[in-house]
Formats: sequence, structure tokens, C-alpha cells
Amino acid sequence: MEARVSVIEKRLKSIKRIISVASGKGGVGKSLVASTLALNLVEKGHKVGLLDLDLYGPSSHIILGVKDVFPEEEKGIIPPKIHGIKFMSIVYFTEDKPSAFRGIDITNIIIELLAITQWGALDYLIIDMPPGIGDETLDVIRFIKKSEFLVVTTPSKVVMGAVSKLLKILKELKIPVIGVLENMKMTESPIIEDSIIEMNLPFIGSIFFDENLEDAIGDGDLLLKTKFMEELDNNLKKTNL
Amino acid sequence: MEARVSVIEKRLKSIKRIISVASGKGGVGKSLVASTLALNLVEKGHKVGLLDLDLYGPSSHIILGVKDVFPEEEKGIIPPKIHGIKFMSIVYFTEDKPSAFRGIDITNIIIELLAITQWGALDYLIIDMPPGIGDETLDVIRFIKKSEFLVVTTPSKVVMGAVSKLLKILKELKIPVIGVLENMKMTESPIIEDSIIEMNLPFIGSIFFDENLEDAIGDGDLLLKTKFMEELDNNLKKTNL
Amino acid sequence: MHEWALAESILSTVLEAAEKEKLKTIAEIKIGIGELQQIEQDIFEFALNEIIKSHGKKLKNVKISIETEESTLKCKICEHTWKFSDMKKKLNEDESEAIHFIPEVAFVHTRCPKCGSPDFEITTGRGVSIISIKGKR
Amino acid sequence: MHEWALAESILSTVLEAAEKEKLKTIAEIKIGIGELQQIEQDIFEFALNEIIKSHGKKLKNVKISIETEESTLKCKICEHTWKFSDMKKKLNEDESEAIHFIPEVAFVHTRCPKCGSPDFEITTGRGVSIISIKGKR
Ligand SMILES: Nc1ncnc2c1ncn2[C@@H]1O[C@H](COP(=O)(O)OP(=O)(O)O)[C@@H](O)[C@H]1O
Ligand SMILES: Nc1ncnc2c1ncn2[C@@H]1O[C@H](COP(=O)(O)OP(=O)(O)O)[C@@H](O)[C@H]1O
Ligand SMILES: [Mg+2]
Ligand SMILES: [Mg+2]
Ligand SMILES: [Mg+2]
Ligand SMILES: [Mg+2]
Ligand code: NI
Ligand code: NI
Ligand SMILES: [Zn+2]
Ligand SMILES: [Zn+2]
Repeated sequence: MEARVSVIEKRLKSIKRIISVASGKGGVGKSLVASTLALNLVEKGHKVGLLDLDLYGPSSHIILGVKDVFPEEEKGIIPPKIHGIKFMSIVYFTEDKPSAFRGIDITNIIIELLAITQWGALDYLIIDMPPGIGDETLDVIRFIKKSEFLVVTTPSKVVMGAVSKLLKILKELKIPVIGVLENMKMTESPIIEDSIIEMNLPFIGSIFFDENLEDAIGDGDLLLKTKFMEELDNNLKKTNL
Repeated sequence: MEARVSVIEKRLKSIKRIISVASGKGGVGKSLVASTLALNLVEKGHKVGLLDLDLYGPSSHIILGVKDVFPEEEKGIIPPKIHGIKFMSIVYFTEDKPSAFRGIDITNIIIELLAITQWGALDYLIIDMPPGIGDETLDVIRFIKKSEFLVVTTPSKVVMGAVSKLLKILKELKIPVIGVLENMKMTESPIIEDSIIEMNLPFIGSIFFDENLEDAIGDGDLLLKTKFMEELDNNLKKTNL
Repeated sequence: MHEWALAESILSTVLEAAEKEKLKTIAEIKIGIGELQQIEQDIFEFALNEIIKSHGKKLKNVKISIETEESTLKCKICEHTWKFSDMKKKLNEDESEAIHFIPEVAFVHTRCPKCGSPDFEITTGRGVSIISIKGKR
Repeated sequence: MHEWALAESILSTVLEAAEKEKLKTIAEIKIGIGELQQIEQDIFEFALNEIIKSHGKKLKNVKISIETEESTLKCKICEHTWKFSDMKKKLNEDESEAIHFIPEVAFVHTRCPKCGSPDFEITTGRGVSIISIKGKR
């Protein structure tokens, strides 16, 4: 008999809001948005956690420049604080080696992480989601009933092909969608905004392609000063975050 | 007892080379490379098949503008020809609705597709892979022993974090890697080339960001005339494709 | 007639297993057909027989019996279980045919009838399988 | 001491099951500990007892028995099977500890000893589980 699931609710009880940053598509900036959103909320004085659930290609630790830390063992595991963010990732346990997991393993890892991580009281837990509508997404929906979704897209037909699938299923399942963020915009065009509005979902706004962003990757202080962060912050004002 | 796996080898017997276009990371241009590579090889007079294994976010049909076709039923299913490419994708069966699959479903779909698709004689079968090192990648390695890999990356620390994991595992398992293609390059920099050479793997070359590419998406004829295709073609000369 | 490809896969598996077990002749094969895949049994049996004819010795006098398996679908969210036949009438022809080719697209075209979730599993009755093989060494 | 979190999850599941089955008191819990997770049994039992003390009535006189389960790992490529104990000595302390926290990272730090593949499955002996619960209504 599965023994770990029933404790998950208790572990998440003192977290006010859980925001899954998702897309359905890879490479659109989910990890960038998740990490910078966490930094942004900490700056504003909130208690923030960040959980990287992209188990094949975890990225948040690269973006935040996390090195040489490991969770503390205390009635479970306590995520180390990075730039004020309580940060949990599979990298603590993989040493960043290649990770070949099948779906059932993904489910087991997610259950285990949720069952043993002691987040304590948080205002926000941000989840950095992988692409796809696979085990990770289904398990967040199954085990984290109070999760809301913040969906990231780019202005591309190919990308919107995948993103609109995620949006449709979230809508069908009546899962709260904070809104859709258009990232890596290069030219003014209302196409994405229009198609989101047509789906009857909230369009948050756009973040333009920031050619200096790459230089700030790995440094939380530099990230706070990027154009990307400035635009993210402006967009957040249009949400209840 | 599993009844479908043993026929897979027979189905792939008359295919000379199988090329999985993979990355480990999403959004780097795997689907663009896979589709344009298939177009390119057809132009050169080869018999080419294209199998889209990104079951959550299939993209090749969007890139090639595939519409209103369905496989013919004849001792299995025969992929319709699109711009001369025998094209197989899950979209024929999903009507492009949201597809929530768990890992075990992915495996079952891949086995089913491989067992019933009658490719006939081909010079090349190109496989458009999803991100991650999950069920799809593991099942290509398990069931398609003769597959070679063509790996796509972009010049970004975050992307290389995921890509190098795939490269390491392919290398460890002694799976042939045709080479690594650097896509969406924006400024001259040898960083990616150097790090691939350091891993003792073949670096093919770079494709620059093509700001007119989006307009060609969905139209095979236009795609053939893009800067992207020109650069791809130049890079292919450095391979045995 | 995509049933042909599945028939072929069954017989190829049987011959492989016979090789492994060093069987000289195969006397009996029991095949299961899952409800979800909606195999046309006539066509499937016709295909089996045609392929057997062309395969010569080992399969010459084989007796084939086919059992249909009811499907069980089980929701991972609310634990409700149901059968595909309970909801087949809600599907149009294209959706039904798609499930015939790839049973997993049941997750795309149908939902848990109790809670509406696409997150269910196919516990039994998915597609073709080999139940047993009998033969002589 | 992350064993505490697992002990807590066991007891929370037991109480939930007791609720469902309308048990007034729980007499016995049989717990399985999989070899792969390398639980420190002393600490685990200590945690169980501490949590039981604070939980009052339902669990007051519960008898707890713990069974260790050998692990079986099975390769999806070559079908070889083995036990975690066969290869534990090849792991350094950090790798072993990582598997203690997340048993699935065995796919990251170990390989099939026969063919070298990371594509194997944990058939038995993964982590903690509840084997049985006995109680009175
Ligand atoms: N607005 C932006 N401007 C420039 N680069 C960006 C922007 N958003 C994301 N990127 C870059 O795009 C790549 C993919 O971002 P990432 O957050 O890893 O995507 P995902 O998590 O969706 O796969 C990274 O190299 C990242 O630095
Ligand atoms: N060289 C390039 N120049 C401009 N856009 C590109 C280039 N390569 C890919 N893209 C765009 O990037 C996005 C992701 O490409 P895609 O092939 O879907 O990636 P993947 O299959 O790796 O997820 C698409 O919108 C595609 O049009
Ligand atoms: Mg990411
Ligand atoms: Mg793709
Ligand atoms: Mg499912
Ligand atoms: Mg595995
Ligand atoms: Ni058919
Ligand atoms: Ni511990
Ligand atoms: Zn349900
Ligand atoms: Zn093996």
C-alpha cells in the first residue's frame, strides 16, 4: 500500500499559494520566469520556495547559480536558501549526472520529494515545470490540488501549437490559470494576445527578447537588474501576485 | 505476453539509416531541423520518412503544413506523403486535441506505431524527438538499435546544461552521434564548439537565428528557400548525410 | 486491414518463442484481443491464416483460439472504474477508429465518466496479446 | 533523520485507512522497508514511537512489525536481474546517501551490471510501504 501520498497535504498546508510555471512546450523561458519570479517575490518581502520539477533538464540551479549546498536533514529535508529562496531540486541527488527516468520513476520522485520536503510557512511556492502534459503535469494536478498555473509561450506558431493544448486541458479541468505570459517577443504583434483572449483566458503581457540576459545567468544579483526582470515586474502588476 | 515488439525489426528492415534528431532540451529547433532535414534529403533524391515522436507537442505537421490526410490501411498503416516525405505522427489519431499521456502510455504508443507502420524501403528515416531523457528516448534506444543521433543545441548555458546530459549518456552507451548542431546562434562565439570538442564528440557547425523563418512555417516550398535551409545544407556537407 | 500487421506481430512473437523453447512444431496458440482496440475478428483470423499458410512447417497444424478481453479503465484521480463499452456510444466514428489504431488515444478522446479526468489507466483489455503457446520439442 | 518524514507518512496513511474502515483502535501495523532506501531502522522506529505517543487514542496499543524487503532490479534491455546489495560497494557515500533520499537516483548512479544500461526497473524493495493494518471497529 502506498504510504507516502497521504502526508503531502500536510507538507503543503502552510503554503499560501502554489504557482506552477508551465507551458507544454520547452525552451520558452519557463525556468527563467520561475526563477526570476521567485527572486522578485523575495525582493518584495515574501517567503518564497522554488521547486524544480524538470527532472531531466533541471535549470533553475543554473539560472540562480546554486553551488555546493545540500538540504539539511531534520524531520525530513529542509531546502537550502538561495538568495532568500528555499530551493529544492533533483540536482542535489543526481550530482547533475545524466538522468534517464521513465514515467513511473518521475511519479515516484515527485511523491518522494513532496512527502519529505519540509517547506515550513511560505507565501509562495513556485514550481518550475517541464514541457509536455506527462507524468509531472498530471501529478501536480493529482497531488497539489491548490496549484494555480502561470503559462509561458513565445510568439511562434509551432510553440502555440503545444501551448494551446496545455491551456485547453487546464481550462477543461477548471484549474486556475493566473494568465499567459508571452516571452522572447521580437516584434510588436497582437497575434498571441488575440488568440489567448479568444480562448477566454487571461493574457498577462509580453517580455521582449533580452540580448543581455545570458550574461546574468548564474547570478541572482545581476538577474534582478536585467531588462527581463523589469518587464516581468511590470507584467506582475497586472496579476494578483 | 507482449506480442508487438518482435515485429519491429522487420518493419524497419528496409530502412538504410535512422536518424533521431534529439537534444535533451526543448525549444532548440529539433523539429525544425528534423523537418527541414527530411525536405533537404528528398530534394537530393532520397527516399525519406519522418516520424514525429513528440507525442505531447507534435510540431512537424505544423512546420510542414500537413492537413487533411490520413494513413492508408494496408497490411498495417502507410504514412501519407507530404512534399515527398512519408510522414507519420500521432496527430492523425488525436485530431490535435490535448494529449495527456503517462510514461507507460508513451511506450505503448511507440511500440504500436513501430509495429503497424509500413515504411517500405527508405534511405532515411528521420525521427523528431521530444526533450528529456524519458520513455521516448529510452524506447528509441531499446527498440531501434540502428538509430544514430543528431543532437541540436543553442548557445546558452541553460540549454547546454540539459544537452550535455543527453550527450554523456549517448556516449556512455556507445550510440553513434552524427554530430552536434548549434542552432539559433546570434553572435560569433566558439563556446559551444569548444565544449563539444572537449567532450570528444563531433561538432557539425552552426545555424544562425533566421528572423524570416517564422513566415515559412507551414509551407514546405518556402522552407526550402530560407536562410535556415541554406545553412543547414552547408552544415550537412560536413556530415555523411 | 491494419489487423494484418498485428497478426504478423503475434506470429512473429510465437515463432521467436518457439525458437527459444526449441519447439519443432507449435500445436496451439491462445490469443487475447482487448476490447479497446476493437479488432475486427474476421479480418484478424483471415490474416492469421494467410500468414500461417506462407510460413510452412512449424505452424502447419496449429490450432488458434481467440479470447476477447473486456476492458477495465481506472481513474487515477477518483478511482472510479469503467469499461470502454460504457462510453463507446459517445464517440464519433473518427475517434473510435483512432482508438482502434492507437488504444492510448482513449486518453485524448474520452474522460473518466465520474470526475472528467483524462488521467486514467487501461488496466485490462488494451489490445492483442499472447495468452499461451503449446508445442512439441 | 529524514526517516521521521517517512514514519509520519506511514502513520498518516494508517489513520486515514482506519477512518475509512471505521476502526476505533488499531492493533497492528506491518511495515515494509525496501533495501534500496537504506532506512536506518532504529531511527525509523524511534520516530514511529514518538509520533504514536503524540497521536493519542487510536494508536495507543499498536504493535508495529517491520519487515525488510530485498530489492530486485531488472534490466529492460537484457532482462538481467540483480539486487542493490550486489552493487552497493561500488557507490561512494554521497551516491548511496542520494539513493537513500530518492531511490530512483539509482538510475543515475548505477547501471545494469550485465549490459551497462540505465534503463532498468525497481521490481521490489524500493522504499517504505504498508503491508497490512489490523484493528477493531
Ligand atoms: N526574454 C528572453 N530574452 C532572452 N533570452 C531568453 C528570454 N527568455 C528565455 N531566454 C533564454 O531562452 C532559453 C530557454 O529558457 P528556459 O527558461 O530554459 O526555458 P524552458 O524552461 O521553458 O525550457 C535560455 O537560454 C534562456 O536564457
Ligand atoms: N535558426 C532559427 N531561427 C529562427 N527561429 C528558429 C530557428 N530554429 C528554430 N526556430 C524557432 O524556434 C522555435 C522552437 O523550434 P522547434 O523546432 O519547435 O524546437 P524543438 O523541437 O526543439 O522544441 C520555433 O518557433 C522555431 O520556428
Ligand atoms: Mg525549464
Ligand atoms: Mg519539437
Ligand atoms: Mg493516462
Ligand atoms: Mg529506469
Ligand atoms: Ni484496422
Ligand atoms: Ni535519512
Ligand atoms: Zn475520475
Ligand atoms: Zn542489462
